[in-house]
Amino acid sequence: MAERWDKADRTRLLERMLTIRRFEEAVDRLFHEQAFFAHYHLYIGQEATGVAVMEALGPDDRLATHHRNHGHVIARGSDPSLALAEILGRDTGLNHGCAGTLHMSDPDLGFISTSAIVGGSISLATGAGFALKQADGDAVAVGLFGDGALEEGVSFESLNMAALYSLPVVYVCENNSPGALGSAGGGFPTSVSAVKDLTDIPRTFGIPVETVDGRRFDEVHELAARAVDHCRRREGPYFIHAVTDRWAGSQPLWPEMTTGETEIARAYDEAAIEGEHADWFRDHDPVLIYARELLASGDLSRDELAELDARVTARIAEASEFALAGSPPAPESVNDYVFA
Amino acid sequence: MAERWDKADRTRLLERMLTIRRFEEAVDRLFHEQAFFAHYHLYIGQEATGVAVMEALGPDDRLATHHRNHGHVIARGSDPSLALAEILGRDTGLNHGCAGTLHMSDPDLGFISTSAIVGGSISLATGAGFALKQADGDAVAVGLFGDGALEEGVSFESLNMAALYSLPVVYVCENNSPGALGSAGGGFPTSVSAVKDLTDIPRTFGIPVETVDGRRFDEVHELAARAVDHCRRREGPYFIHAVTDRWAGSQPLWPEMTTGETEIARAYDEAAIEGEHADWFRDHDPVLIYARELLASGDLSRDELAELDARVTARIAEASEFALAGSPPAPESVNDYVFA
Amino acid sequence: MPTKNYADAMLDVLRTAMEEDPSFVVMGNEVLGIGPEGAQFEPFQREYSERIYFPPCSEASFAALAAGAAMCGQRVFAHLGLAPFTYPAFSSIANEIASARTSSGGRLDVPVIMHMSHGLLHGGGGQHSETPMGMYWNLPGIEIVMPSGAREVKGLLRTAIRSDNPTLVVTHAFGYGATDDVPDEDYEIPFGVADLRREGNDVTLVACSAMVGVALEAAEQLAADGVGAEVIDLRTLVPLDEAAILASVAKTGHLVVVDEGRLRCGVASEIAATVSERGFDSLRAPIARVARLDVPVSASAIHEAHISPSAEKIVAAAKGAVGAGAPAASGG
Amino acid sequence: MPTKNYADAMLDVLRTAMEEDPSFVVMGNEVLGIGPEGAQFEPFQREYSERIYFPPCSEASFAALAAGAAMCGQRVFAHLGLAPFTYPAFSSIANEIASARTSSGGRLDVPVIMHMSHGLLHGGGGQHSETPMGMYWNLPGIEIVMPSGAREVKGLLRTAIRSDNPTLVVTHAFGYGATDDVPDEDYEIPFGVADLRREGNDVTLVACSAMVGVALEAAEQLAADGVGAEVIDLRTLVPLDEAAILASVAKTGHLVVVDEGRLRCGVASEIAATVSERGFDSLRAPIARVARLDVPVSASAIHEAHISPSAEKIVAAAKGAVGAGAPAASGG
Ligand SMILES: Cc1ncc(C[n+]2csc(CCOP(=O)(O)OP(=O)(O)O)c2C)c(N)n1
Ligand SMILES: Cc1ncc(C[n+]2csc(CCOP(=O)(O)OP(=O)(O)O)c2C)c(N)n1
Ligand SMILES: [Mg+2]
Ligand SMILES: [Mg+2]
Repeated sequence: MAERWDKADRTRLLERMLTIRRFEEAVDRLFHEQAFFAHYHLYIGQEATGVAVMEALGPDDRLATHHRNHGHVIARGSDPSLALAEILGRDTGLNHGCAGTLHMSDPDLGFISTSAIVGGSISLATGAGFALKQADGDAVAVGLFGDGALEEGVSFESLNMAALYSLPVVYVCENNSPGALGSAGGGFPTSVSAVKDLTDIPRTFGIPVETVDGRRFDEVHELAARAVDHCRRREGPYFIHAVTDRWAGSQPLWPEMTTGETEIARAYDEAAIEGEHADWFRDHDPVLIYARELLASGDLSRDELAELDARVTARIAEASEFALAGSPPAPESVNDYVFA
Repeated sequence: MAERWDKADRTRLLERMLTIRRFEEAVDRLFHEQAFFAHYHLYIGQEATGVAVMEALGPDDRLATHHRNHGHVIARGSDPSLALAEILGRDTGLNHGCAGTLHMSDPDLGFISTSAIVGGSISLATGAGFALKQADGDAVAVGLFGDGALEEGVSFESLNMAALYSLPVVYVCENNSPGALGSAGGGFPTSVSAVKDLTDIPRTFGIPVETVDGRRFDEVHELAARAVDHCRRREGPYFIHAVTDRWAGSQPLWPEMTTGETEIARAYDEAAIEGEHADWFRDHDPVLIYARELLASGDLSRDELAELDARVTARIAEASEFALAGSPPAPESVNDYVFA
Repeated sequence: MPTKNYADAMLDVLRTAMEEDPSFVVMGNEVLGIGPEGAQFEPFQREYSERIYFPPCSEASFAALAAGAAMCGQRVFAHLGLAPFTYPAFSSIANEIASARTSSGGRLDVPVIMHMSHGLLHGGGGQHSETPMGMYWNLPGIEIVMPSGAREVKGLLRTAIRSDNPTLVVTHAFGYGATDDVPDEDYEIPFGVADLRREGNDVTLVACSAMVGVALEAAEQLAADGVGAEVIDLRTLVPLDEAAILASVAKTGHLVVVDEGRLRCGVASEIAATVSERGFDSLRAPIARVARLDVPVSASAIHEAHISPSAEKIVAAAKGAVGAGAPAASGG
Repeated sequence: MPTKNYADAMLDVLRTAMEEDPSFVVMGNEVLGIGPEGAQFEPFQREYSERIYFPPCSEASFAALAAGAAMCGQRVFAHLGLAPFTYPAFSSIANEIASARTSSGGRLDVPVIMHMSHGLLHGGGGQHSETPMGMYWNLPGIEIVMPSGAREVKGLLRTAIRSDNPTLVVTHAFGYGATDDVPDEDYEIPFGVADLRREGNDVTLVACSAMVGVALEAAEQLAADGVGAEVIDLRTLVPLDEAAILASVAKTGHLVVVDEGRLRCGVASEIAATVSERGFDSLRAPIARVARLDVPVSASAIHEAHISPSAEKIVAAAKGAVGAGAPAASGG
């Protein structure tokens, strides 16, 4: 599949991943600068999955994401300024400040409601698939969720219904807790399941499923394209199990920049990789992995990479400025959003 | 296993099955005589399963049954007079008339709350198993439910928890809708599941499961005894999938005595079996199947069978009289039952 | 005018929706209840079999499915069953549906139609006899519709299907067979407009759903005793026609609120609280609530009667109110 | 007296229960909230690791599991999480737990302890900021406990654990760190006894949970303006101390009900309705409710403030009430 991408494509894809990374770093920074207050979840470590899935979709496809949504919204192409303004609760944000970090969505790009209730996005995406199947065309629905969602009853019910009605839904389970599987470690960063392999769950309902290394853009994209194609051909749902190590900063309940902000030099300079998280930077950081591929294939020089990073960093700085400059919504405006 | 039972045992077991049958016939009769009003569910056709499961239990075991509970309560040994009085809403009933047909339970015999919410008994039985595991002793919990319960999310969650915590719960799925599996026929008498074989569901969670012919006492008992033993040895949950054809009278939403009241002569007189439901009487009626076995083994003569039937019929007539003679509860008494 | 029962009225509307919207879908088991009216569904089912779904017993996912489809512009009439069967779907309704539009900052509509049956299912006991409108009304973001008869079923359901908001249409479990004069043609009853079903000068009876009939019965008895009762059918709880209630209380000075739901934090509580805030100066006597007693429903018919509102209880409450207050300006 | 926060107070009681009942179990994730107080759980967790369970994200089955265990005599303290996470468990709570004793004809007790956190989770938006007590109070069969401070947390939780009934203990999501003087020794606060937190002659402020503190703050401000406010902490909704409310209103003639929950069919509605029925003759002015506005919670801090009760809003409502009514017999 790799030959499918030319240099421009691959640069664009790396840029997207890096945009997510820099965006999430900005979110964390702004939180610690008290520019907003809320319990938030960062997408760091999962960028390759989000970008690959979005790349496999078309403009008419519909999506439901969950509490870890920032990366999905940016990967789909939303304006980082509007997204950041939303997280900061500004009227200029994607959702006039009503969504914040947990519920951010961009309906113009096909997002339906973003649910921060574990299991919610599976159930809503199933409904989107129902509507799309009923409609003419070949659009598909995508449900994005974590491994924890497979502990909620509604997820089992939804998979059953999708299989029964042969709905065009691509289920994307981003399993960032593989170590916790089967154990009951306590707290959020864990999937507490007696199921030995989470793919047994969709398989029970006869839904085709495949596990993929969530760190690797090409692998995820290849699978996502196949899954989307399966759904476009109206052959029923498909389940993607994308596994990544949990980024250390998301181990605690409130994210911490334990790994520091990403130095792009780690993509080529072994010496820059050191300390407690060296492993992660070397083997698990999907952005660096992809950057290294581009360097290796000659698609990008070190200078070009640095330039790209500078561009993205500037873009996010601009987004921060935009977000901070926005005003909060008018107090009474909340009344306008309840009913159509 | 058959040699385990002597003549007295087997006669007692047949008597129990026949008691359920005559009890259910009385319920139907009393409904049509307008002795009570409620939407009720009969256990006809499943008697062998209920009696076999109860026979495998000890006095300290705990049980949770569901909307199709009459047979379970009688099989466990509750007084048919008190049970019938309950269905008729009398103060003399097992639950002072508060439970009626849907919620009848007999806490003295180990029943916890009877849930008429599909999936409820699975979830409550899981809790009973949790308590019994924590306690000393080797008592087990039993959850009785229909195939439809495996459509509810809470059932998946509960199986997961039972497997995770290795709880001593015997799950008894009485699948009386095998023909409907995988189809979406509409209405209640159906399991609407994409799962090809319902046993795949417990298997997903690593719960041992076996399918058994729910018409055959010996087979169900053998499996139930094994399952109970497994739980007594604290080896985790066990799942029994007992399959019976749906009794024609339970096909419609409101039961109908389509097969007529059971003529015991059908156990030995081929000629007595005729009409639309001849198949069922010949091959599927678990009471007649067991009676035939007793006749064949010489445990019972035809006269003894007739006598047994007369005794049971008289017992149920007495129960009807008792039930009809009871007064309804005092109106205000409902206030006494809310809080301890 | 033709006589139709609730089931006919519902089918009239569902048929129109099927005809005018090729993506309209009906999903649910026992859409017309578990009584004999269920059979009326069959011709409809045959005619539109491709757009009628009998979902698994999976209320949570099925409600969310309808909502997810609605977010993509499709209208699904989702019959969730008896009110207690909506409880497994409570998170889908409360967490996913009610707040979705607000959470999107007004960028996403959720025009889902949810239908359920409420009320005493005789002998149904604690898990089949719910009238949980207090709970649902405590949840902003959903329009709540409680038709009192077949005519209202038709007009209000029509409005619900056309609404761009989530609607919860609640009919009485034992009402499917109740008849009314119902026009054949298509019509809408607007939301938020209460119906003054009977005029009177002495006491206002506010009710919804099946309790409107019971209140009218009570009003007859009261009239025989010289008490003029005004009967208001709320028709929708969200939006609420506060003006109609306040205007009536301003006239009568006495208020009895009748509700089949439970007393505490129920519909009757809300109406009483609203009037005690905004209509206080009109009140000449304590407000009385006639609602289900604050205990779970027992399966016993005797208990059912004891805890439920009735014409007799309404009459007693109304007489108590009128007797307790200052004499009405003009006798009823 | 030692100073303790909610988390300390809860741990005091959980520790006692662990010691005196070898079958007592604690089940839940983030039992002490998602804030820094969560860390206080760790020593407790190490000490009683065999009887502390971190269940899957399966609220429905986990609540039912606790109830099923309770039906067998075991006491499980089940922390269901934030209030919105109890919605997936709503059927277990409403259908299985609330009505079980009634359905058994009084033959089965269900001494389960359910705990959840309510209230505005700043920036949490529509799915993390629920105060659904109106909904739960509409459901008979469950004792509902809403401690207003660490002292109440300790005494009321102790009573809840000893109760033979299902109890729903509701603490504020942002309260775990709030401190109080709390005795080290074991004590119970009885259910159904409201606490008169401040005396006053002009207006009664009824509140529960975190709103008690806000009402006290408002009372201070009112005092500065010469209005004497009486503040009642309900402590439990079920059972409700109606007598305390009525006695206070009999004295002051004016009532403001404060509730963090939503306006419609909420706690404030129920208190207002009860007084409009049973304390009408004491009232000299309209009752005022200061509750969350009837809209879903948005994640915006500005919206949060706009829709939530505050001392300022209470002061305004109290002054409105006192100004509207006849002058108080004795100025505050
Ligand atoms: C119904 C419900 N219960 C509990 C929570 C609290 N919660 C928030 S995130 C989370 C863990 C989710 O894990 P997973 O689905 O694997 O997603 P991840 O955060 O790992 O990406 C939990 C339990 C919730 N949001 N909804
Ligand atoms: C949550 C819920 N949804 C719907 C119902 C209505 N209902 C009553 S019985 C039934 C079918 C149950 O089928 P199954 O579990 O196979 O039991 P069976 O009656 O066949 O023994 C349904 C859907 C219910 N009681 N609870
Ligand atoms: Mg995860
Ligand atoms: Mg069945």
